[in-house]
Amino acid sequence: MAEVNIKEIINKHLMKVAPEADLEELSPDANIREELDIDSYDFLQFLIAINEEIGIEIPEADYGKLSTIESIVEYLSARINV
Amino acid sequence: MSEGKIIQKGVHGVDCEHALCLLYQMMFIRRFEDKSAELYSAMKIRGFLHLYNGEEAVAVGAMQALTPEDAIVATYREHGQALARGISAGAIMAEMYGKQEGCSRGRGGSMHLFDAKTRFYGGNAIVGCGLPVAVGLALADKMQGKKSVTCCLFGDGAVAEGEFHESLNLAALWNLPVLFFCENNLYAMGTALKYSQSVTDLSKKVESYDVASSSVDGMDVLAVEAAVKKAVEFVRSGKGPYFLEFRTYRFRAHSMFDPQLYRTKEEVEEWKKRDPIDTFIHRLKDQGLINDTDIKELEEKAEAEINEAVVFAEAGTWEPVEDLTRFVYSERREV
Amino acid sequence: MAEFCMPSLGADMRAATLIEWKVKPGDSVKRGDIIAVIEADKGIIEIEIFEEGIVDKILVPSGQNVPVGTVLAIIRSGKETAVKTEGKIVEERATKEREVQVKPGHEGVPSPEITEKEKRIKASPLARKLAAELNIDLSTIQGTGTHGTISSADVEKAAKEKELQEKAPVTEIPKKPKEEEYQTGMRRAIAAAMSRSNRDIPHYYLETRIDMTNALQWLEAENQRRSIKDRLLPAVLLLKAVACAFKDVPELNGYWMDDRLQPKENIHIGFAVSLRQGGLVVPAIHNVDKKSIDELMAAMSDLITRTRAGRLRSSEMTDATVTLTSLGDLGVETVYGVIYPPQVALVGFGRISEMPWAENGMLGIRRILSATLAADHRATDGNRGAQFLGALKRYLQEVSILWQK
Amino acid sequence: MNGEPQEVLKTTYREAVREAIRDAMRRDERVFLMGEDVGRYGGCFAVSKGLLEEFGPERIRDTPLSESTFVGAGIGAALGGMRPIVEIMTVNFSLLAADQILNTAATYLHMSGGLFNVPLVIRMATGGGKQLAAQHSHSLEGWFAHIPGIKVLTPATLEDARGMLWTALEDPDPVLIFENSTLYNMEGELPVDAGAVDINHARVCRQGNDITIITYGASLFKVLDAADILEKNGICAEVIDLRTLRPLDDATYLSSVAKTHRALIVDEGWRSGSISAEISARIMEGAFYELDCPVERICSAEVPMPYAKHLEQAALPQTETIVTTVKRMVGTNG
Repeated sequence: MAEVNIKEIINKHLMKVAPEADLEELSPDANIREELDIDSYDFLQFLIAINEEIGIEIPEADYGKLSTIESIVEYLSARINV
Repeated sequence: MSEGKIIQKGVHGVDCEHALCLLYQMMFIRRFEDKSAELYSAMKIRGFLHLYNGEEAVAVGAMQALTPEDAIVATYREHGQALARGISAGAIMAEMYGKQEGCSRGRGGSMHLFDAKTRFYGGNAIVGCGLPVAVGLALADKMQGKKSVTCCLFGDGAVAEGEFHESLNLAALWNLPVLFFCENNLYAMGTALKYSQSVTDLSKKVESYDVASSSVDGMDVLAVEAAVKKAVEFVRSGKGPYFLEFRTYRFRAHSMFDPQLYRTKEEVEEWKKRDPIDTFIHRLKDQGLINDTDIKELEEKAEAEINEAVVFAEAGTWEPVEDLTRFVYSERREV
Repeated sequence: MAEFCMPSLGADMRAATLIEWKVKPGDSVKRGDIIAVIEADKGIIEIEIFEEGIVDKILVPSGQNVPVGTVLAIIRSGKETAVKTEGKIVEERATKEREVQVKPGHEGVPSPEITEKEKRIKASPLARKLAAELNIDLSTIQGTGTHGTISSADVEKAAKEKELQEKAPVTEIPKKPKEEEYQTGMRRAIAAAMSRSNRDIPHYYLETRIDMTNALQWLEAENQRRSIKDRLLPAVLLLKAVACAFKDVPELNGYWMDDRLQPKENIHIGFAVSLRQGGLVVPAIHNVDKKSIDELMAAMSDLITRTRAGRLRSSEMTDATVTLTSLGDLGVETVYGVIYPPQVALVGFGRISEMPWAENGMLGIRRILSATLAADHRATDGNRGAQFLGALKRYLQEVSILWQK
Repeated sequence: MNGEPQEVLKTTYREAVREAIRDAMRRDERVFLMGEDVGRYGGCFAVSKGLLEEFGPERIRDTPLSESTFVGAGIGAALGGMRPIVEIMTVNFSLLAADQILNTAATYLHMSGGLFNVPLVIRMATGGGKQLAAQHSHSLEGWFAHIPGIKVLTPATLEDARGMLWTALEDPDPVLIFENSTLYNMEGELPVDAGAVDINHARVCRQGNDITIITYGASLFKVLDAADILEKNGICAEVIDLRTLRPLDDATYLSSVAKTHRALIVDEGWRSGSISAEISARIMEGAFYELDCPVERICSAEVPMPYAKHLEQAALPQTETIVTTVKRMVGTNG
């Protein structure tokens, strides 16, 4: 799966938890939970949605690696392409 | 009504010209009323129509002594008085036709003839209601220092009304120049005086208000004229109101729709022997003042004049319906 | 017959707009069923029925704003239905017979049109004129005037709502008639409750720090075993611990009403959920002490989802016996809460952060949580409050006990 | 005025009417006053006290108890060029003169096809509230307002008590002035130079947006009191003093109803066939689609006026009833 597609999926699910967010304006290295005001519950929902879409289980221990869009894309690309 | 034909035959103190004038006016009224009855039957005239046949001497005699400044308040049986006062036959006929050329623009009809020029204040169809108005007219004249008098005509029926008593009292109390002329034709519609009054001698009622009064034969135009002249002089001299009873009789029914169950044909025939026109003609003939040709001439003249009045009425126009609500309030604001 | 009325979901609620009916005449309903959705100042709320029976008549159509107490629908009980129907039949038969007697051969079929006739819309002349001008169907409006007469104001309101509905994109959740108004309404509601709290309640505050290291380790271990969908959030642990602690100190779970403390048996924890558009809703999770950790997680997920979708139940809006607010996600260290009247306590949680922590003479890095209690001094004293925080600490350090509960 | 504040006089309604008569008598020699006890007695309600001494018995005329005739005489005098003011002691007595008012005064201009107008002014006391019982307390101005050909004025304020008479005297047609007897003692201030007022328009006495209360005569003050109370309850009532019941100034109350969308009529007359019924009907005809609730009326109870005070008060429109009715009417809009 291309990065572009992964990014689209991420954006789609981010929009679900933060519908008013302007993702175009969001810097790829910004902390999404801080910038988009996503609490632990919403973050969990986001991850569940990603999981359902692309079938990747993200262990809790990896949550720390998923703070920016850039890092999420990187993390998911790596997991998919394993 | 034009002046009578001038016949220079003065005898027995009756001025010939004047006598013919009186006769012509009475004949004219009689002919006018007969024509009205005819037109009523032809549905040219509607509403209530009260005819004056038999009582012509009262109207004609009474008007002789009045000046143009005096005021008249009459009843719903007022064609004769209106004609005798000088309102044109055409205006009266047109009024009865309901035409706007009528003396009241067709708003009044037979019962409500009005004329400002001759101070003719109706045409009042509520029995007795003209008396207070006459009192007020006289009051106004008096307060304004005028020499005019107000002549109020009413029938014997009005005597039963409270306003009759109130008005006599007030006119006497305030010493007002009112002529109370009661045309006693013996019936208030169909009720004879004796069935409605405990005291049928009207002068007694008037006496109690300290109003000067007299009675006169209403079938005799000269007697009427003389009595009225006396009464007017009395009132005009500031002595207060005067009550004059005219004993008269109505030959026709009360109005057009009246089978006259309340009186006999014999009684009517008996009174007709005293027909004010016939008796006056006899007198004039006896005195050689008039002959049949003269009478025929007068009759034809009256006939022609009345026909002209009918033509005038026929030619009259209907007031536009858009004007319906006019004359409820004055259109001129200045008073 | 029972009347189903616009419920009062709070002392400060005066009216609400009926958004949607979940039932139609003839439907059977039972106690607890959600039969309508309303919108009050506080938000969209699903309202439930407390009787069993059949919906006989719906009196207030959707879109209508009506005062609390307005009869929204008539519910007849199953029993009544039978009796009523029977009576009706008897009556109809009698009528029929009479008619037959009077007019032999007349087919006197009882007509339902009579009720149709009764439904003639009562609207003021001005309302009719306005409705025609604004193209509003009067039959969709429930009048607020005498005998339900529709006034011009009712029509204007309906027109405004219609306009908003037409403006709103189809995909959007039909919960927000106008964000601004909604916000204003909510702010008003919060303002009223909080002002009252600050005015009437003498708060006292207690704070403690709790070492969450063990609890979180337990949780991480647990989550590792679970698929992502079944993972637990630390918040459930906190919820469960709070409930257990209240069970130990019941004086903090209840209402201050009529000048006295009225402890509540059930522990319904109002769980503060902030909304993305701003504001705060505190729906209740029922009987927290009786739910397992998994049940609690499910309940919490459901509640948060519904809160954010604006679909809360009426009982969830009103039942909370105590409130929990957690602002740790936002980095807050300590929460000093304002009690939601008539409750008598609020538990606040800050962020769980790694700290140097000395215990038994040993200094270590531990994950520490700041927990506070704001309590109504009229209802309890600091002593009770301290007992509560003590119990809370104990439960959070012994998660295994919590797990069993 | 030189921009200086108007000089005012303390006065009563009674004195204002008297001053109006005095003023008219001085201005126009044709004006005279006649009626029962207007001269030597000074007027049943003391309105004409002192006028006999000032103007003499020719112009201040005591009449016999002959209502029909002295009213008829007033008509005749008006026809004859005078400007009579006829006083009828109370409205119930006016029925003795109803023939003259309806059959003569109101009809002459019309029957004569415009020849004879009747510039007559008739004044009379009207209304209840003084325990005068069933033959002296009624409010029949609404009845008279039924009659085309006359004008019906109901002065409620000192300005109108002072100013309507002269305007009425200048009118070429019969004008009836109904003075509510409970107002005679009402005190207040009038500009020293107070004079004639317009009689063709109703007056908006108080602006408001929530309801239009239409009234006249003594009820005006009850309505104004009610409006004060209502204001404290957040209801802003527009109050209209009709001033003239015939011809009615439709435009004023209809435009008010178009603004407030509600109308209440307070009328001391009996409800059935009353002026309030007429106004209500005209609102239906002229402002139906402006109405947001039914037009309502507060009238006198349909009983001959009882003597006992509590019963009489119960029979008359009262402030509290007005307040409750308005609250209910405005409440209908939630």
